[in-house]
Amino acid sequence: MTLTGIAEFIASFFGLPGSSSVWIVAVLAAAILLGFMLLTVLILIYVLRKLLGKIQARLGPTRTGPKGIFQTAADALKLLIKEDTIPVKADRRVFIVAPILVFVPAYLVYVVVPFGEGNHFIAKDLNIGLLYIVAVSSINVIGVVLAGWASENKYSLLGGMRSAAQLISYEVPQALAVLGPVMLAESLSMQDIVKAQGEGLFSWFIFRSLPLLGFIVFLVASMAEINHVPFDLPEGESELVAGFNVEYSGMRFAFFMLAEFAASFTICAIAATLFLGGWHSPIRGFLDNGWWTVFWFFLKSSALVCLLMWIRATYPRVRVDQLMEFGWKLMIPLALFNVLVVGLYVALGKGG
Amino acid sequence: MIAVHHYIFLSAALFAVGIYGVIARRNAVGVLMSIELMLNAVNINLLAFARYVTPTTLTGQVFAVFVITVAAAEVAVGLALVINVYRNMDHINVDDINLMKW
Amino acid sequence: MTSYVQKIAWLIPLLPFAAFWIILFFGYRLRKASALVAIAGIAGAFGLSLPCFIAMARGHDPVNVSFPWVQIGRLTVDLGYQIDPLTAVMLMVVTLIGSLIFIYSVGYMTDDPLFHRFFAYMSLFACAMLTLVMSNNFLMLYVGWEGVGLCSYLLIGFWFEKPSAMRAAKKAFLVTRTGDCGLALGIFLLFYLTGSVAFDPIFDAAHHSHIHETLFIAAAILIFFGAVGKSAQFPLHVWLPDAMEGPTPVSALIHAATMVAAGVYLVARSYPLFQLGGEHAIALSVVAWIGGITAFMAATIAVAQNDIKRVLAYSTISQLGYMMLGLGVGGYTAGVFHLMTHAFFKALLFLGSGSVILGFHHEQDMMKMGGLKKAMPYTFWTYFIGYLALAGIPPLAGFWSKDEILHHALEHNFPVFLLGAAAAFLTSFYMTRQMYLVFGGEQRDKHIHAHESPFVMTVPLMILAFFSAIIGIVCVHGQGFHHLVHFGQEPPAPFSLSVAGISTAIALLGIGLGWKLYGQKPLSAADEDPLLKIGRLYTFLQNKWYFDELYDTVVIRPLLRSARILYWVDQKLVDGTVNLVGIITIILARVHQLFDTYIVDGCVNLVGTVTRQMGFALRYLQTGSVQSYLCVLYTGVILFVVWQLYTGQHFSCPFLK
Amino acid sequence: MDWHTCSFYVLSVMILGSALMVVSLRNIVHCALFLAFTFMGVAGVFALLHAEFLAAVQVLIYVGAITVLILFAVMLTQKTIGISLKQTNRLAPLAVLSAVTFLCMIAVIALNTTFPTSGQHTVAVSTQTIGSAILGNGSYVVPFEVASILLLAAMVGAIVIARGQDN
Repeated sequence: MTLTGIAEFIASFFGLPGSSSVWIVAVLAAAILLGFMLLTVLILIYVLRKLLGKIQARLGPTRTGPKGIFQTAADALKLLIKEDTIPVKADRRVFIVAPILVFVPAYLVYVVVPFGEGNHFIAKDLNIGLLYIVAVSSINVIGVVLAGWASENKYSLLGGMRSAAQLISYEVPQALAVLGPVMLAESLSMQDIVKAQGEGLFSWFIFRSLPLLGFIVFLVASMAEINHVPFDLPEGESELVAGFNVEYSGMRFAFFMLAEFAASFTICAIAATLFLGGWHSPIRGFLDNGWWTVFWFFLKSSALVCLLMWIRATYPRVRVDQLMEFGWKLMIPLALFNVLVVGLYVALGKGG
Repeated sequence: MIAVHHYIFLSAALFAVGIYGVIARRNAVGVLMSIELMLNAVNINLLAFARYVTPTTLTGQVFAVFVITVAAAEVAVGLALVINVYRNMDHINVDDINLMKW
Repeated sequence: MTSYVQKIAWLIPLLPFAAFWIILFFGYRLRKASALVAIAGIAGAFGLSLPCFIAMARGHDPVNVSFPWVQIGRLTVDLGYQIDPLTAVMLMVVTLIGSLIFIYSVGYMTDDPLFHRFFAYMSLFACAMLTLVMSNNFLMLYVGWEGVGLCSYLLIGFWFEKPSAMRAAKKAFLVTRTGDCGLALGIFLLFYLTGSVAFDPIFDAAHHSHIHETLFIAAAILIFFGAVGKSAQFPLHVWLPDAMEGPTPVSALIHAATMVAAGVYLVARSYPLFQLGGEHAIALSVVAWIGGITAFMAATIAVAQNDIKRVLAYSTISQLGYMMLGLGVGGYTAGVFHLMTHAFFKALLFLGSGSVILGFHHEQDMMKMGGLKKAMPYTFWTYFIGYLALAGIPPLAGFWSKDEILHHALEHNFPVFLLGAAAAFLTSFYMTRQMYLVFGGEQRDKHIHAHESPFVMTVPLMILAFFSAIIGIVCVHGQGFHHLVHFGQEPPAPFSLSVAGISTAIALLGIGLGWKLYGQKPLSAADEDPLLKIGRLYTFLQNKWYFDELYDTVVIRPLLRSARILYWVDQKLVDGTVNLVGIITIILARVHQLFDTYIVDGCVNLVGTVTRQMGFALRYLQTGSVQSYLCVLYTGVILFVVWQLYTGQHFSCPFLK
Repeated sequence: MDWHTCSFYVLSVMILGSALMVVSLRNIVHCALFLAFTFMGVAGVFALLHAEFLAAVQVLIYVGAITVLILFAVMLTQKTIGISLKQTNRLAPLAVLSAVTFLCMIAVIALNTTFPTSGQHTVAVSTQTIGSAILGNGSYVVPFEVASILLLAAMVGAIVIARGQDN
């Protein structure tokens, strides 16, 4: 039972022409992804709270539902029914558009994430998949800047500017780190990259050519890209109250939250795909087909998500000048070095 | 069926809008934006011809890559100039930047 | 031994040279240690010279090493060095006495602020002198010759704050340069005649070419002119007494022992040229007469001097004349022998006088001294030995060499012998005078407290005294020196008891006269010099035969006067012509100016005015606004494209046509 | 109307509409926002032309970088924002005339020209092919390197100009 089958069934049920099944497939896929994304975020927030509670030696949410599992849902409900205020002096149109500009790219990235083997578990395996991810995720900078500007608030403007600088700076090492797997797999397609790591644990790109460096650079740069601790300066409470989204409330604030948590899952998924063999099992040929691949994928992604939460719980925030120096003077040279080594590895490997 | 002419009209229209913007806008940043529009129009043309006239060689796409490169450089320098002009004259009104007048 | 001499000998002049550069560069940091460097340089040269001398003394063949320097077509100029007995003797004299004087200088110069520079110059001098004596050709000899001249100039003017020292240096430089012109001309002539500058080919050619014999003799006389300048012979002797303005070690080394002897060495070295003409060799006669006249004249002047160093200076001139005399009358060996002995005892005397001057607080007037025998015993006794040696008392060094010269003169040229004998008499007289004035009696100027010099000065004195005492008898023993240094098949000089008796008698006579005048009743502070009794002759002698005044009238004043006349000619005649041309040019330029102002400038201004007015009219197009330019640009492009559409071949546009 | 045609018209409307907004709106920040939409539309057109790589690059560079830069510049020259100044100068009528003339001219020329279009529409365009076209046979290596030098020079120049009078 595939999406195409469902689409044809729906088309015939409503008496639509056969060619419209393409559109129905697209709509269905989008809906599924949206649902999946919301679900992920829901779970993530709950897990985050619990995990932070454990790490900080407290309990986390307990009251709402058994073990507090409805806490997130309650929060979401609260945000939805909360009054949606827009400051008087704000630029209304931009103020409304900005959260969408942040949310949409986060959502669009899911299109090329390979959740499992074959075409069933990926919305569209673009041949420029990785480039698509990099390109689309760069859009949200505009949203952040505009959100900060449109609020007519000094804190939010500062937060927006900082955020823009940070995102632009860390896009460079992120894109450079991605080049390693691309060169090794000789393809930009996500599925191709995963397939190139099918030979068991040691064929994963994290262990090929220059072990770990590319992975670490990618993960750190991506954390900066999603404003994750310790790079969460744009929304640093102690300095900027809450950064670019200080004036937002209700549903629009929820968009920012959604985008952030969705993105933190996305980067884990991409890191798992690029460096940890994606949906492949660690042992060659062992439980390496069908739904098992989905299991492996989620296992790896979740592990990385837990790693991020661990970091969130333990690291203090860096200073803004440290952030920039770290990006330009350490991350970019490291990423370039990684590109050089991988390039040499590939070239020499090919030449014999 | 969409032919190459459609793309040429699209491109020409975008370019015309750009011409209007470049000549008529008073804000220097606006002028820069208009120039970007014109460059995009050019790229559309290049890719359309690459697609319809020489589908196998991709020369148009290569040129488009170079155009994008030049555009990036141009916008960086252009904006730097705008900021410098702003610092020196407290405005970026192209009409009033006429120190080179007789 | 040959291999050693050949391989190592070229290092001899280079060691002092190295010392010179080291002191030059690091002098300020080395300070007193620069003396050690200089002494190491000269002593190293001595250490290298000694085996050369021993090799020659054992009858080894002379060493002659040449290498090509310049090759132009068939012309080859060789440079090189040679070690033969004459050179070996000179090497020993220069390096041994040089070493002793360097050591002495440490004590003498110790308070001088330019201590290191002094040793740098001395090292450079040693290098140049060694180059001079080791050269196997006239070219390198000339280089060394000018090198010692330069160092002499620098060292005479060492205390250049004193105007007298400055003038003396200038005078020495100019006068010796006069002689050097002769030497240079002689070398040019020889090069023209033989196409070579090396000694051996020139001497060979001189002996085998009878056609140019006169020219060769002329060359010899020209070369002798150089020697006259350097060795302060009559009539170019006037610079040497003034050269005493330099530090005393300089006087001892350069102006007594080595450099001034270079002229004698040059004549000895070029002896084959001088010998041309057989029995009645003109060149040799010139040498003999000049030497004789110099010996006598200088001795007479020395009698009437009161400055302790000037007496010695004239004595040196006199003794150099003696050497020339010896060479001129055919006593080649005798001349060179006297050169060597004289170097020792005259260096001793100069250093002794330096010791006296230092102990007497830089007072050089003998009339103020007296009775220094008690205050300076070491100096007195060594000085005494030097005095006897110079006076020619057997068996000290001076006796043997002087005796031989007189012997030769008696045999060959009686008038010259008479001059020599008179000079010998005067020598012993003025030395006796000096001894009594300085050391005898009571100190006449009581304000000065004389003291003995340090050991670093007296020990070299003793060593030199030792050599002065024995070197004559050692060399004469078994005719040793005559076997070593001789010219051709010259027979060993026969020792004639009669001649020896005569010369001893002359010396004793002089001493006796001196005792009579100065010794019998020592001069007290109030007394005047007994020599004043001879009246105007004394004045004549004290004024050095009025040579300086003579030169002033004959040479310097006419030169100045002619220069003034030429100046006038230049001012009035030459400048007048130039000014006339200038005035004519100015008039022409005025005419040109009118043309330029009204016609050329008029055209230029017209063009300028037209351009300017057009500019005023057109400048309103320049709005300064980018966008208006852009607008015009677009219009232009569109017009162009439309025009192309109508007329061009690139677009076919039937719709529009 | 197939999906290709449909998409083309939708994108065209989006591009031209946004572009008109860019040149006509008074608030320059809104202009920048519409500029971003224009760029995205152009990226869509690229995708229609089977230039996926360039579409992604278009988004990455124009939307992700150039628009952000322009926003930066706008905010650094903030005095001119928000005040509803007249945004066009006295050349505006002339500009309209130029633009229309240009459009007409191109239309005339394009309609009267027969382009040597190839019937072959099955193009295997992939990133690798573009890479080979630029670097592969050495055909565009030198321009590629020159472009990199240009970028470097522009970067240095921009920094120098922008910090200007600090030192």
